[in-house]
Amino acid sequence: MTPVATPFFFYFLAALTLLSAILVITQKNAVHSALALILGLLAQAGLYLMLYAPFVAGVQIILYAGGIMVLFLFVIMLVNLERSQKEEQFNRQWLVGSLAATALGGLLVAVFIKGKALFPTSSTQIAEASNTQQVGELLYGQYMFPFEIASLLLLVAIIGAVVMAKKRI
Amino acid sequence: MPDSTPHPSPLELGTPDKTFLDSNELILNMGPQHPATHGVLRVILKLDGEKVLGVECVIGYLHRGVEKIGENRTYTMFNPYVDRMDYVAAVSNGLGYCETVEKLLQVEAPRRANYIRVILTELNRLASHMLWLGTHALDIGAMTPLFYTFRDREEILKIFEKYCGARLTTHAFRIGGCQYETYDGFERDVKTFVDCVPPKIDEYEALLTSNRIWVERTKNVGKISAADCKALGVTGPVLRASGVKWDIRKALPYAAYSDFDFEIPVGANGDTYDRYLVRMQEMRQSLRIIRQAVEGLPEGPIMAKVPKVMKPPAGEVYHSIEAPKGELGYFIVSDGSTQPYRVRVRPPSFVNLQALDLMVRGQLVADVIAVIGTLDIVLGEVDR
Amino acid sequence: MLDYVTSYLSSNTTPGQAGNVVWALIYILIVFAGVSIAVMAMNWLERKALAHFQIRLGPMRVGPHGLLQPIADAIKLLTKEDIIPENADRLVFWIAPLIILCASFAVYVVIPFGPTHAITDLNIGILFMLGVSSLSVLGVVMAGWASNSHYPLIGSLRSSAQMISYEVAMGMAVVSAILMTSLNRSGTGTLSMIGIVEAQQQQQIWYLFKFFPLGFIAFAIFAIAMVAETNRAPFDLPEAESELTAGFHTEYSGLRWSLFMLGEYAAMIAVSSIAVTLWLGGWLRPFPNALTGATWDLAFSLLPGFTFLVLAVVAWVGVIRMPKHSYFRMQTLGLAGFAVLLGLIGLVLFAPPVRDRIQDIFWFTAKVAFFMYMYIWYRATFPRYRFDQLMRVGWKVLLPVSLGVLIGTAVVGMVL
Amino acid sequence: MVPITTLHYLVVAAALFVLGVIGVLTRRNVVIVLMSIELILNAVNLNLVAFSRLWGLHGQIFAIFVITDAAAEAAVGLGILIAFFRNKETVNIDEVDLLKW
Repeated sequence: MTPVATPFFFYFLAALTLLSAILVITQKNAVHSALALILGLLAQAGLYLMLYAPFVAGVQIILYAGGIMVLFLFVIMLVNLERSQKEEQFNRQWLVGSLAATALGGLLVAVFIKGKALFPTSSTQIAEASNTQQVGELLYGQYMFPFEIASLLLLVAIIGAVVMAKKRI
Repeated sequence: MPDSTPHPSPLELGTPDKTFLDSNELILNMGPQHPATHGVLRVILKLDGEKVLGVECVIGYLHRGVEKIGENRTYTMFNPYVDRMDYVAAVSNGLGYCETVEKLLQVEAPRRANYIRVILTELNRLASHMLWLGTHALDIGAMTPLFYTFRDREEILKIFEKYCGARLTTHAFRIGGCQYETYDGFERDVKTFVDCVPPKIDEYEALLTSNRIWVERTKNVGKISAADCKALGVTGPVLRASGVKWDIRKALPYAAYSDFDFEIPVGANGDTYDRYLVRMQEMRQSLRIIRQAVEGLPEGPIMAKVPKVMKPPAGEVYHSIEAPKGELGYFIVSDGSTQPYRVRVRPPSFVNLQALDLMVRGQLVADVIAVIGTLDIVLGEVDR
Repeated sequence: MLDYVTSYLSSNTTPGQAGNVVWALIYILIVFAGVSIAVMAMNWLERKALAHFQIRLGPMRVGPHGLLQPIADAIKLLTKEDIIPENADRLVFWIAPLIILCASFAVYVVIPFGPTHAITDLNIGILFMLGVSSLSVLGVVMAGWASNSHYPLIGSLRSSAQMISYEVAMGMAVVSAILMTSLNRSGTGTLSMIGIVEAQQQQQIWYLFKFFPLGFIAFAIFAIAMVAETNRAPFDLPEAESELTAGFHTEYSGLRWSLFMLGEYAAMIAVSSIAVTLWLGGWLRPFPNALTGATWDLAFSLLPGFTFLVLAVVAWVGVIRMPKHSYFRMQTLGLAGFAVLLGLIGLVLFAPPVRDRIQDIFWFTAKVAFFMYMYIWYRATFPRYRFDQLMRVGWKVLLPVSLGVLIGTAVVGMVL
Repeated sequence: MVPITTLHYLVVAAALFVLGVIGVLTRRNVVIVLMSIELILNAVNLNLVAFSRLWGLHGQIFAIFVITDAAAEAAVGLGILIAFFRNKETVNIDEVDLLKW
């Protein structure tokens, strides 16, 4: 299956991602931020699909958009204070912060442009049809140990979250 | 028998001063316009999350001053008013009132009248229980029983309509007997009805009794002990489900109940499921009574001799009957004039409703709805 | 043009696989229109069947036997005033029903109505489906929050908690079915919806019966979880009208409310399609092993047309039983027209080229219709669970059992 | 039209990263700061997946690990946020200046 109109979709999705990212950090209302983030995550899933990574795209949708963001929305609803929308949204060092971050971005782009020659010209052909199988084999073969560590991490996170959030245990 | 358990303190109501997330306690107002409070009952719930810390019932939205009206009408004129209290079981209300005034006048209704009274009252008990079952099941989420019970209740109402012209507020009895002789085919109608209802009751039970979800929703929900029932004056199926074998039809027989052979179903746990079972059994027992009554319906007059203008001797009398919802009592004080000096009604719904707080403490919000359903209250009777 | 059509008719891939944009668009239109019609039909059928369960007649006035009731409802809802509460968050209030609708409709992209009758065949098909359908939680949460009212908020919190909880058990059940697809010579399974059905065809068994009772238990778990996932009775506590009035869409009215309903019914059909694809052999006809041979093939291929003829006869009986009164003339004519239409469709379905092409769609639809009927049946029969009981069922019963089934399937698959 | 190469994706990822950093550095609402962290993680993911196109699937595996990590981070972070909110009734990150209360 060859993707159709690759440049169009790339620019479209990239623009969507960046636009929603800008909305995330500028919205006053946290729920609107979260919605923008969801849109961005979905657009990013589209980018993953264009990069022949359907499994990651699926995981992105299920875990990020369907799981983590619901958690975010829950918490926003619990802690949504009218007050927090009225007060100052950006802290005092916002200008310095943005400048520093932009500088970092400039640095990154400079590195990319400088090191463009180092990039391999030909991309390895990844068989899309067997992507899931290959990911699975790697995950349960070579990366078995990290995988288990990740599950342990999740367990710790569950316990941690419960301990933190519960009123009385 | 004094109650040994400490009684719950009244609710201290007030808005929590902390915000939503932090508040341990949340005050939620349910009703008076709520689909599950069976009328205009307002329940103020004090919640910890979904757990009920206590409830307070606000009643009186349907108050019409029935008792006060009674003091300003003659004995006969007040008779139709009592039908408007428990409008689901109007016949029982009328029976209680008529018997009380008869007791005051010291007349006895003729045997045939008593039999007709028993038949109609028991039919009314069936109708009331059917309505209870339908709405209770609907509250818990089962839609279908409502339609089945209304289908069968319709047959009872048809008999009422043929007998006295009214379906709901029947005004079926008069002081001293019945005004109407049974219509042609009354016995046949009642017999047919009695024959065809048991399979219908089986049908309801097939839908609910062993339904896992129904059992889970009702078992151990709204438990109340026999001692608490007695302390709060709870009567009727609620009391019997707690294991107390108290039924005025047996204990202090009135009308013609001493002639009939029937049993008093009792429960053991006093939870919502037991109350359900007790009421289902009661429906079957009612059918038994009706069958006996209609088969042994004696000939004779239907009206005792009562004066046209009733002037009962001065004095007071209390008489109670077993209404579908519990003990329905009338306390009438006569000063020898044509109007009662004081009428006081002891409505079973009102008294049973007082147990709500005790029954739902520590349960969940959804259980409050189940318990209100199982108490089988009629707001017309609670507020009078 | 004609060549184009015929070339499509003889193709053996889905439009998405073939990369044919035009056909894909046509397919998308057909599927979405079909789903919308199916939702309307389902609406009518539910009211009608529920009514007959409850000894009522249901809609009878609009059209013969209320056949036009869904259209009347749609017009009513479209022309109703669209009320947005004063303090609602307008943007989120607007978007929420759209999210639910999009989430439930996007699932249809990968549903295989037949080996070639799918918009496309993603190789992460089932993952995509689970992911996209899980997005509707967002819509529910947003709708409840944006209404700025207590009952919708509590309803939406309940609803989302319920959907997330049951998604876990559902996912586990799905994984055990996917494990079964890998039990072939090459040992590679598939996540593609078409691939799953083809695996069942190769293994010559529906996964419902595979490793009995393992497949059956997984199916049962899925069948329970999907009812909870779509917030239908007996798990309809988000909409428990005796407790919460109408749940997360209490404040919605008119068009937006109808979008919620459309989304809900579309989601019901979608999850039923997943169940059919994973366990009931998708588009495969029943008894492919026992009743083989040309005769049986012919008999089964005649069934779709035959079904429509039976429906036509039923409708015609309705025509005959209509009261013979001038007042009912229009109704009678309408019903007669409907019967004739059904009969004509039935006759068209007998034509050999159509017959071969339509068969898989028919079997798929019939299986999904079975689930739809079950939804109605549940609704008529069961009381509603309490919230803590619902959570208990989800986490303490379904999840452990589904894990057990998953392990069991893996072990049995390894041994065999 | 220029064909889309890995570099394009990298630039997008870099921009996303920068936006995330700006969000973390400038916003006062803890929830939005946490969401900005998600943006940063996503930028990393995009980078990993883009590189996996050049050097095989390992990048995708790491992207999955990053997503797992993001889930854990979100859960614990929001748990802390709730505990914090319960005590101070604010979601302002500037006021998170006590180690213990």
